[in-house]
This record gives sequence, C-alpha cells and structure tokens, in this order.
Amino acid sequence: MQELVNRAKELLADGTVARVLGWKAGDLPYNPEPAYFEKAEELVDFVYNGFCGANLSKYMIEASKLEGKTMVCLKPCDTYSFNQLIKEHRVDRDKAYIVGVGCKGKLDIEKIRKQGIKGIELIQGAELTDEADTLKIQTIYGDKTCAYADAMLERCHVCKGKEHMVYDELIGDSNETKDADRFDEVAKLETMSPEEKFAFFQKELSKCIRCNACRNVCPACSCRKCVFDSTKFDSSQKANVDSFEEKMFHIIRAFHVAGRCTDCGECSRVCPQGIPLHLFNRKFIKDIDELYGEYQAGADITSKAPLTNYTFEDAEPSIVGKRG
Amino acid sequence: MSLENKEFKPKIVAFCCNWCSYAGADLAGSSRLTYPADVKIIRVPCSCRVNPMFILRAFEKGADGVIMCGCHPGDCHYSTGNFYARRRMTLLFSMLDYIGVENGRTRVEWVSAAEGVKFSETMNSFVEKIYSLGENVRLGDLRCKN
Amino acid sequence: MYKIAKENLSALFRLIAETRELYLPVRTAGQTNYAAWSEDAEVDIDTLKTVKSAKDAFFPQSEGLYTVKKEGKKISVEPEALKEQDFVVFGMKACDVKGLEVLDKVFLSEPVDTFYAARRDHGTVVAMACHEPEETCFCKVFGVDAANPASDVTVWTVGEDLYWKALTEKGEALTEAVKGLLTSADDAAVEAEKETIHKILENLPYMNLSLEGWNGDALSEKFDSPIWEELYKSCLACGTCTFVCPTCQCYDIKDYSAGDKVSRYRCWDSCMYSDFTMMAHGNNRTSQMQRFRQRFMHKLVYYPANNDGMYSCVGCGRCVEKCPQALNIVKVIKAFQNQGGEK
Amino acid sequence: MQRIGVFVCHCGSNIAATVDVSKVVEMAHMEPGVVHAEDYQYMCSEAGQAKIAAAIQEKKLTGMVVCSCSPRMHEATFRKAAERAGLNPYMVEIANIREHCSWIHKDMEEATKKAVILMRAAIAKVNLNAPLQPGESRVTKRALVIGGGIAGIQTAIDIADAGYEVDIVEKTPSIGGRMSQLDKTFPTLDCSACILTPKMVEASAHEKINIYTYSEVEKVSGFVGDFTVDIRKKARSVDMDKCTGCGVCQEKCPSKKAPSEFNRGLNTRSAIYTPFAQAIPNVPVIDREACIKFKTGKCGVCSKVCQAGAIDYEQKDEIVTEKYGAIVVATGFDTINLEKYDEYAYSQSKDVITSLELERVMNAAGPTHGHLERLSDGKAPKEIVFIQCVGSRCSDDRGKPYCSKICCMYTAKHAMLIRDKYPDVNVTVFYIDVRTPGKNFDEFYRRAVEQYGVNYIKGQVGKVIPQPDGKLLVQGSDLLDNKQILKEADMVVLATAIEPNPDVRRIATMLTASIDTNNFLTEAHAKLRPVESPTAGIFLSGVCQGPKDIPETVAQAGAAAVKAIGLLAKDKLLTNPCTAQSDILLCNGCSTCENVCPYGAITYEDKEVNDHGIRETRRIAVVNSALCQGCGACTVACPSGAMDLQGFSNRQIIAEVDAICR
Repeated sequence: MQELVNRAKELLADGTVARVLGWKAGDLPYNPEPAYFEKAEELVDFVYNGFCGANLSKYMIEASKLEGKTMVCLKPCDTYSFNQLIKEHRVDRDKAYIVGVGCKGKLDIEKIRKQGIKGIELIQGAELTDEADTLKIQTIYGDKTCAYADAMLERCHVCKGKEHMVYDELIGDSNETKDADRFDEVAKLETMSPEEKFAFFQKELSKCIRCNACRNVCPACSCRKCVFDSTKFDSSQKANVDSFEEKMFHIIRAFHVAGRCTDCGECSRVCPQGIPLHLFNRKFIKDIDELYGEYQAGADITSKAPLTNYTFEDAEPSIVGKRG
Repeated sequence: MSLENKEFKPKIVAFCCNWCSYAGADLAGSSRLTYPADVKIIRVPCSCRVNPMFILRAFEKGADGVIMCGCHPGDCHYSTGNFYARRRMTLLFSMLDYIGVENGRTRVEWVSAAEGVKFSETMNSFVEKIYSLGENVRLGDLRCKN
Repeated sequence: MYKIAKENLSALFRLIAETRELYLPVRTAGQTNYAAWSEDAEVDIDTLKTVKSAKDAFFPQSEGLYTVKKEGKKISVEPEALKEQDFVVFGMKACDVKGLEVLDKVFLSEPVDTFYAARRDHGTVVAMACHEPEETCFCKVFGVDAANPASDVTVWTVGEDLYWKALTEKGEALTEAVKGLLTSADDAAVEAEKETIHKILENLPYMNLSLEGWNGDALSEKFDSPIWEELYKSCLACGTCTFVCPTCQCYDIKDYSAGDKVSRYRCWDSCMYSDFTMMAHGNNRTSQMQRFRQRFMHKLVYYPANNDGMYSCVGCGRCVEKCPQALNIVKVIKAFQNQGGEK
Repeated sequence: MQRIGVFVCHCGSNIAATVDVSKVVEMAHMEPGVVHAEDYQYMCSEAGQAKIAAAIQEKKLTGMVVCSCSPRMHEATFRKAAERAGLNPYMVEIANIREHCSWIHKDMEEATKKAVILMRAAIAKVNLNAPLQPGESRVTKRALVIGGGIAGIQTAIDIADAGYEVDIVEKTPSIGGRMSQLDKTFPTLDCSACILTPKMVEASAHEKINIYTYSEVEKVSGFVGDFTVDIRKKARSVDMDKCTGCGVCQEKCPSKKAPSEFNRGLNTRSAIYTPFAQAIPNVPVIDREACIKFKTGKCGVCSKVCQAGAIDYEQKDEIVTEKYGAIVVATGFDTINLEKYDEYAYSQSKDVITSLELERVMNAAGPTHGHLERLSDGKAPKEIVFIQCVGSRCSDDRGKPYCSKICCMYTAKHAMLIRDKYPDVNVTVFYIDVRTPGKNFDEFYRRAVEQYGVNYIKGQVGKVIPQPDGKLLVQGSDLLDNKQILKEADMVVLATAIEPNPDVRRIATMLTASIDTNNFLTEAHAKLRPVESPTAGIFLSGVCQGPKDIPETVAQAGAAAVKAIGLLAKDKLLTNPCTAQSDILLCNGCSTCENVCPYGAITYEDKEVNDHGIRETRRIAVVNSALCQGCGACTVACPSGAMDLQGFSNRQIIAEVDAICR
C-alpha cells in the first residue's frame, strides 16, 4: 500500500495526474470508501486492503469529464469493466492513468457477520501484505477468527484471474483465489424443475426493495437515465408493488447488460438483501458461451458483442426447451 | 354474450413482422385457414423491433402466451433483423425458463409470406400448448387479475 | 412482569395470530425482515437488525390509495379501505420504536395521514431490548435506550427465557390475550440484563458521537458548507440508506393502469434518486451533491427545526451496515466535527 | 387527447357475415378519445372514403382507425383519403378484422369480441400517434461504378445511355477486367476480346462516361442520392494527355522482368507497360517497383525515347472528390489461392495450371502465343486432365462452401477447344457433378462428350504426383465404376474456385453495404431485390454479388443500371418518416445501435445538450433518416430507450399490448 501511496504522490507531484481515485480509510475496520485525493497530504487517509471491494471503473465516467488525468486504482477484475466502458465510449482512456493493483481476494463483511461475529472492533489480516490465511477479529464479545477464504466475496471464489486487461502500470501482487466454477450454481438451478426454479427465484426476489443499488453500482448499467426511471416505456414503477415488478426489473436489467456484463460481481456485493444477482447475469453469460462461443466482455475493446452479432447457423429459440 | 362462461380463455399475443409473417397471417386469412380467436396479432416492422420489454409487458398484463413470428433467417426484409431477434429471444426465453416460467408460453416461429398454412398450424399448435399449460400464474401483475 | 420460556414462543405466536395479525422478524433466503407470521415462517428474533426496519408495518413500502374503474363510459372511484384488523408487531428494537415517534410527527400531525393513523390505532408494538448491540449502533446518541425500549409491551431475552412487561392499555390487552402462556416473574433478571446491555453500549465505537452544531438553527451554516462536495463523491445515488431507514418517510404517488381500472398507489421514494420530485421542468436538485446533502440536512437540521429539536435519525446503524460504498450519517457527522466547517 | 374516428367496414359480407359490425361501432364509442364511429358497406369505395373525409372535417378528427382488411391491402388507400381531407396520413391505423378475424373465425360472438379487441389496440396506438412528414433529399444526377470489368462497363453504358453522367473507377491500368483475359466464351465459342473490345471502346468514347483507371475509391460519405466519394488516382508516371500510345517506351524499357499480371504471371512484361494490346486507355503506367529509374535513380530510357514528352517521374497520387447519387459495385472476382491444396501439386509443377491460366495459354496474345504446350518444357501435351471443384463446394475451411457456377461450362469449353484443335490429345475431366442449367448449356456439354469424345469421370482426384520424367501421375476415383484410377498426364488443369475480389471488404465497409460470410455483397432481398444492396443507393453488378457467367453478369449489370437510373431520374427522394430517432437526453453514445444498423444510418456527433439545466457536450447517436429503413433493430439494442422508432414507438406497441391483454 505504501508503494501505491508513494507512486500516487509522485504522479501528483510531477503533474501526470490531477487527482487520485482510490479508497479512503473508514471509521470501522471494514468500511473504506471510494474517494478522490487531490493533494499529497490527503493521501494519509488512503487505504488499500481486503475491504476495498468497490470497482472504481464506473467513477471514471464522471472523472473523464474533469480537467486533467485521474490516477485510478483498478483490480484485475475491475479492468474488464473499464475496457467495456472504453468500448462503449463512456470513459476517456486518455483521462485515466490506470494503476493495476494486486488483489488477494476481497472480503465481505456480511460473510463475517453470518458467522455470528458481531461487535467488531478490529480486524487483522486484511492488509495486502498480510500473509496469514486467517483473519483475527477483536470484538466486544471476545476474540474471534475467520478463515480469509470464508470471508471472501463470492466473486473472488470464481476469480477471472490475476491479469489486468488494461493498465499504465502495475503495483502489487495478486493471489489465486479461484476455487469454484462460476457456472456451477447456474448449472445447478438449470437442472431443477420449473416449480423449484420458480420457488427459488420468487423467494430471493421477494426480498428486493428496489433500492437500485445493483443498477447504480453496475459499470455496465451506465445509462444516463435508466428505462426504469424514464417514461419511454411506461415502465417507471418505482417501488415493489407487485412481485412481477422485481422480476421485470431484474430480467430486463440482466438483459440490457447481457454480453456487456463482465461478471464483476458488484451487484451481488452491494445488494442489501443479499440477493445473488450474479445468477441472472451468469445465466446469460453461460448461454452466450454455450450458444455463440465463449465471450468475455471487457477482455478487449474491439470484439463484437454477442447481441450485436450473429451467424446464420445460430441456435433457434426452441433450443431452450430442448437442452438438458 | 355468455359472460358466465368461466372456462379458461387464454390471452395470446403474436408479434408479426410486416414483410413475412404478417403477410403469412393475411394469407392464412384469405385461405380461410382457421386458428383460435385467442390469438391477437400486433404488427411490427421486423422481428428485431420486438423488445423483450414488450414480451414481459404482455405477461405482466395477463397474457398467457406470447409468440413472435418473423421472416426465415436469411430472408429478412432488412437483411439481418431476424438474426438479432433470434439471439435476443433465445436468451430471453432461456432466462424465463431459468426462473421457472414454463417455456411453452413463449415461442418464435419463422413464417414467410407464402406460408399461410404454416401460420395457421403454428397458431393452432401454440394455442393448444397454452391450453395445456393453463393460466399464466408465474408471470403477471396481480393488479391485472380480476 | 411475566416470562415465557423461549421454547414456548411458537405457541405464543400461534396464540397471538388467532386473534390478531402478527408481524415479526422472519428469515427468508438468508435475510431477516419483518413479515407476517405463519406456521412455516422461519422466525428469527436473534438477529439484532432486520435489513429493513419495522417501518413497513405502519407505512408499507407500497400501498394502494384508491382505484378508478371504468365500465363503458361510466367511471367509479373506490377508495382503499383503512386498516381495520388489529395487529401486533413483535420484536421491534428501541431504535425502530423511536423511529415510529419520528413518523408519528409527520403522519399524525394535520393533515393526518389516515392510512398511517389507522395502522397506528390497530397496531400493538412488542418491543425487544437489544441483547447484543453491535458496533454499528449509535442509538444512545439520539437518546434511545436499547436496554429499555418503551412501547406497548417490552420484552427482554435472558438465558432461555423471554421476560414480558406491558406498558400501555394495548399492551395490557395483548397480555390478557396470551396470559395463559405467561408466568409471573420478578424484575431481577431483567435489571441485570439492562445493566449488561448498558455496559456493552458504553464500549461501542459510535456511542459517544457528538451532535454538537447539528440543530434546527444550523441551516445556512451547514447547507453552504464545502464539506458536502467532499462527502457525496462516492455516493451511488441508490436508495439503500433510505429504504432500510426507520425514519425516512418520503413517498411518491403513482398510477398503475390495469386495463379498465387504474390503481393509484403510493410507494417509498428516495431523495437520493435522480428522479425524486421530478417535475415537468426537471428536478429541483440537479446534482447528486444536492441530493446527498438533502438527506442529511433533513435528518439533522430541517426535521429538528420543525419538531422541537428532535432528530429524524435514531442511530439504528442500518445505513452504516448497508451502504454499498460505506457512506453513512456517522461519517457525515464526523466530517463536520473534524473539519469544524473551517474549510 | 386525440379526437379519434373509427370506421368499420362490412366488406360486403366478408366481414359483416362473421363480425357484428354494429356492436364494434357501439364498443368504439366506449373507448377514450373516440368522438366518431360508423360502419359502411365498403369503406374503400369512393362513397366510403367520402364518409371518412366528411367525418374528418366535421368532427375535427386528429386520428382515425379503420377496421377493415389487412393494412397491406388498403392502408395506403385510407392514408391518402385522410391526407386529402386534411389529416396527416400517419394518423391512420388499421385494425385488420378481415384476414385476421372474420375470415378465420366462424363463431360470430367470438369473432366480434376479437374484432373489438383489435379495434381497441388500434385506438390505443393511434392515441399515441404523432403526425409524421416524409423528409426530402436531393439527388445528384451522377453515378459511380466501381470496377471496370464487363459488369461495370455494361452498367456504365446503360446508365450513360439514359442520359446520366457515369464515372468508372478501375484499379488496374485498363478497363476490361477478367473477360479481357478469356480466350473464348461458352456456349457459343465467341472470341472474348472480339465481343468485349467494342464495349470497352463504346464506354471510353461515350460522352457521358468518364473513366478513372489505375484509381481506387478512397473514402465514401453521404447517403442515397448524395454520396461524396474521394477517388485516388494513382501516379501513372505518364501524362495521359500527352501520351500517344505509340508503345516505343515499352519496347525500349530495359527492365522486362516483372511478372505480367494480365498473363497471370506466366510470362513477364516491361516496367513501363500497358497490360494488353487493346487496353483502354492505351496509356502505359510505370510500375515503380520494377522501374530501374525509380529503384536506382539511373536509366530514364523511356523518357528519352518518348517523343511526346509524356513521361513524368515526378507525378504524384491525386485525390479527386466527386458527388454521386448512386453507386454501383462491380468489383468482380479472382481465383482462390491454392496454397492449401498441396495435393494437386500446383506449386510443384509448372504443368499444373488453373483454368484461367489455361485461357492465357490458349490465347494468341498469351505467353505461348496460343500454342497448347507444357509450360515446363514447351512440349505438346498428349494427355490432359481437368479437375473440377478445386476449392468449390468445399466443406472444410480450405475452400469455399459454394459452387463457383462457371467451372463446368468453361471446362467443357476448354475440353472441346483442345479436342477440336488437337484431336490427338486425350482429355479427361474428373467431376463431382456436371451442372449445366442455362440456355444451350447442356447441349454444349453433351457436344463435348458425344461429339468431341471428352472423357468425363465422375469422381474426385486425391493427388497429383509429379514424376521424374516430367509426367504427372493423377490418382483419382471413378465413382460410377467404383474403382481407383491412376492416370499419367502431361498437363493438369484445375477448375479453381472463384472468390470476390479481396478489395470488396474494404469497399463494402466504406459503403456500409453488407457482405456475407463468403465476402459476396448481400442483396437487399434474395429473390425480389437481387441487384440492390440493403444500403439505399448502392447497387450490385456482376460477380461481387455471387458467382455468375458472362450473360448473367451482363443481365445483372443492366438491371443494376435500371435501378440506378430509377433513382437518378428523381429530383428529390421522399424518405420514409417511420425512421428511428434518438432522444438526445437519453442517449449514452455507446455505439450499440450503430453496431446493429444494417444501413449505416447511425453516426455519432458531439453535441451540446441542456439536460434540465446541466449543460455538457455529449456523444450522441444521430440517425440519417434518408438512410434509415425503419427496421427497429437499434431500438431494442439501445438499453436506455433513447432510440425509438416513429410510427412503431415503444409506447405505441406497449399500448397495443396493454389493449390486447386488458
């Protein structure tokens, strides 16, 4: 982290960048927030640890409009989102100085809480430099431990890899955190009966409070005005009035980002109700991979997106009923 | 009118492209090839005009089945429209199936302007399928139910 | 003071549900929220904070107001019925109970919100002391006693028992209805529990947060502060904080057309949303900074200005836990405290 | 709120026998916005239209719904009637209660209910209709033909004969194309040059035709009726105005080692050259790669010998910018590269040649002056094997999946000509199928077999093995006799698959004309619009659209010309107003719509916007309504709903859905 701060100071000092986009330490052990730093002295608050899960690429839409370059810290998975935003002309590559930061898997405070750990005062082991694979957690109810892997965000268990897709320089090493296949959960659901599937999604979506956190955090949902906020489709139903509306919202949202979603996992990370929203996006990704050839959004900035492409031999929609 | 008749009468929306399928439906009509009156056709310029929002909207408002018809792949009046439509609908239908909506409620069929018979047969078989599935209870806004 | 063994709670809930609707924390797909009790419901009174507050029971996220029906050329209007059924909300924590007080001042002052008023009339609150408060709690800052919530009935969980004390007429009535399952008890265990809770509260990191400078008179000083420009930057403009908040009371009124009928309903709205109070000419607040500022100014300045200094934050800490980007009211208060507005 | 009139047609008994029209009228009155409803025997009749006109005027209608036959039948009729009565024609919607209702349902109650629902949907839609005005765009009365082969020449002559200016852009130093390389043509055995040369002369002499040879299209912008094209005239190093075409420079040029493109590299040419004797223009070019002067700075022989002083070593490429109303693509074909077909020993033996090379060998102006001889040793061959479908009808990625269409016939031609001129030479043809659908084609092929004794073997050749003695061992199979064949040959001729000129991809991109997976340009409709590209104003001539022989090419060239003339004859184009429009405040500028537009109608501009007080410059999609055909692909690709289609807007379609489901 010190290396990052030093580099940020250098870049600010030599005028390469006008600001740094990173994370600012919070007032609890686990709540750093995305923040801009314009002066070297502000960087005392800069932090980069296991709780810096936020994908900063979407902030670059606004930062691209600012005077001068912005040094932005992007984790390997974030760089896919950034590429996708370049492809869609939503960010200006020339306005970004991308420091690809290492990642050893990001932590999910909800997972720690789910283990019954509460009253957290201090967490040790979340720094990038920490070698231990266990978090030591000091709470008002006594000292606890939690395996690092058990506290990791779901997305880190299915990590896309340690490579940054786009960067100006790299700082820090990454760990291999992948220990599951990202399509396993989808595949499991696919084998269920319609009744079971329906019950599963009905239960999950019944929790949705239409807070729009999933949409607003999503780097692919970069619309200036979402269809669900506009009158264009007569679809601006703001709150959950009927269970259908959540289905409509989440299906359409997933559809709109189909072929554009990099599977960055932010939607699931931010959902206050813990809805596994990635299951929607990954279903589309899995279908696209199976039907139209493997495609990773954000891996490059030139390939044709699956939904703006076709082949004469594409599968017919009737394949839906025919697959296993 | 026998409004007391409470037996299931499905609502079925058919999106037909102007150049092939709508004309195919016209040909079915002029050939007097019958299919159930439950089917109501909406004319669109091309199958690529059909937004997944329209399909979900139909279900929201109480449709029991939605079918989309377009030119055969390769024969699109606009060259490529139905290719895009095909991918879009495949993914959408797959998603609906995934969340537990019976996949028989949605269908895509390519019907040319010369295929009046196919149009009629398609509609007959689709309606039959919807009758077998019964009322759509998994999608649909409760406020639209009476 | 009465008590009931925890293992008999399901019998208690069943008994309440015989005569009243019962809402209580229920776990669904891994998350605990207030929901109607049923035999299959996975009741969860151990989780300290439900994701959403208990606000829904009195001010549902969405509720119908009236329906306009059209038959031929004839148009009729059918207002939505007011709540007539008695109901019980079981397990509300002190902060949520205090939240109701905040809502009351809005909805029960003239013009009275009849939908809300009817629910308040028919609702009995069984409040529960916080057995194990957490680091995100700061209720004490707003004068809330987590160990001793004042409501219709207050309950404490001690060991394997739940202690029960009625405080109001409604509470007495409910107690009467379930008396068969309760046994008399003395206060000793509860007093000890209160003391334990108070001790824990003392040690929580946010409990000594200072609200100095935040009051109804601080309007222009706070409003014009440049600090807001720093604070809002990472705000996503989602409505998470608003929707989990026990005191946020803004709603939008919308119409839903279902063919020959149009239902007018209201639903929670969030001042963080870009289309909040959208009018023909656009939005009053054009930037996210303004929207972000609005929410906290409302909680800490505007509301106290209109309600004898009462804040419309109760320190439940849900926003602290749920904000996707880790922004929250505590950080706002601290930012002003640290920088003293000198910037 | 609209003031809507509903007109229910009986269509004699076609509708009225099954649909209770008076009930439909009664129900129409219940719908929001409806201020008038009536029924009539035949709405499309004069009297019916008069009723419509009267209602429009008396009730001040702002929109109308006709419940009648299919809009494909009478939408235009009713729109015109509305327009005459002062109502914008796009405020008319049709509820199809005949083809989609009365004709297919028997039960009157059921049919009436459905008719009412279809009517409601149309009313719901028309409530959201907005008056639309077709746009106008000017037509530049000049055509561009890309490619100067027989297709381009024929198209240019036909357009020019109709009185319009035409420019031909030809990449090589002369027009003439592939046909100029052919010796004879099937099925008449005409001399190719004899029938082509007059056409070339006609084109060059035509006062309306201007030919840019040794030139390429560099850039295309604009749209139907109004294209702007940059043409790069490559430096010829010879002044076209001064050169007399005497040919002395070519004779004296000391550098004679450049492979002759015209003779398919079978012999060489000088560095300053005209590709062939009848070249038009008869002005040489200097091949700067081969020229000693350009390579070493010394030489300059041509300049010294040129009496006209036409040699100009300093000449530079020149860009000419012209405006056109129509563009015809006639870029033709080439034979495929055979490097993936090692088994035929093409690269190992000089005596394995392609059919196009054989054309040059048999031509009097060719490398052997028309004598049939082996290119390796100049000996006369006694045994020649032709192999069909080399790279055509291929299922793997070495070749092409399609039939090259011309090979069966030219092989029959070659076989026949050889047997005719050299009766002692044995000719064997290995084929998969012989395809001869064309006037006098099968007769021609049968003559080759029956009259000229060409040995046709149904079967494929597995391998051609060059022997130490210079012979070629051909291993093939005879499927009819089910046996393996080993044959010694002196020459092997490969009927090599043809493919679109490799330049076509670049040109198609510039024109935003779509191409298929084989790089053939796509026609607007496979059956009904075979010579038009889906991109308005772009027409297709010749093999660039698909394999064809000379008569087909000429026919298509004429057809393309007619289509271009039809466009050029107009002063202005009325554009379909049902086009896509982008909402400036909702557009993200993400380019998704651009990627699905088959017409290249969407571009992006940086625009200053005022989004409810927020002023900024944004990248915004702009639809060129002259190009947009209104398919709607972009509207669904657009996630924010910024892109919408006039006449079939999101809200209109949703209103129809709602009305049907209510």
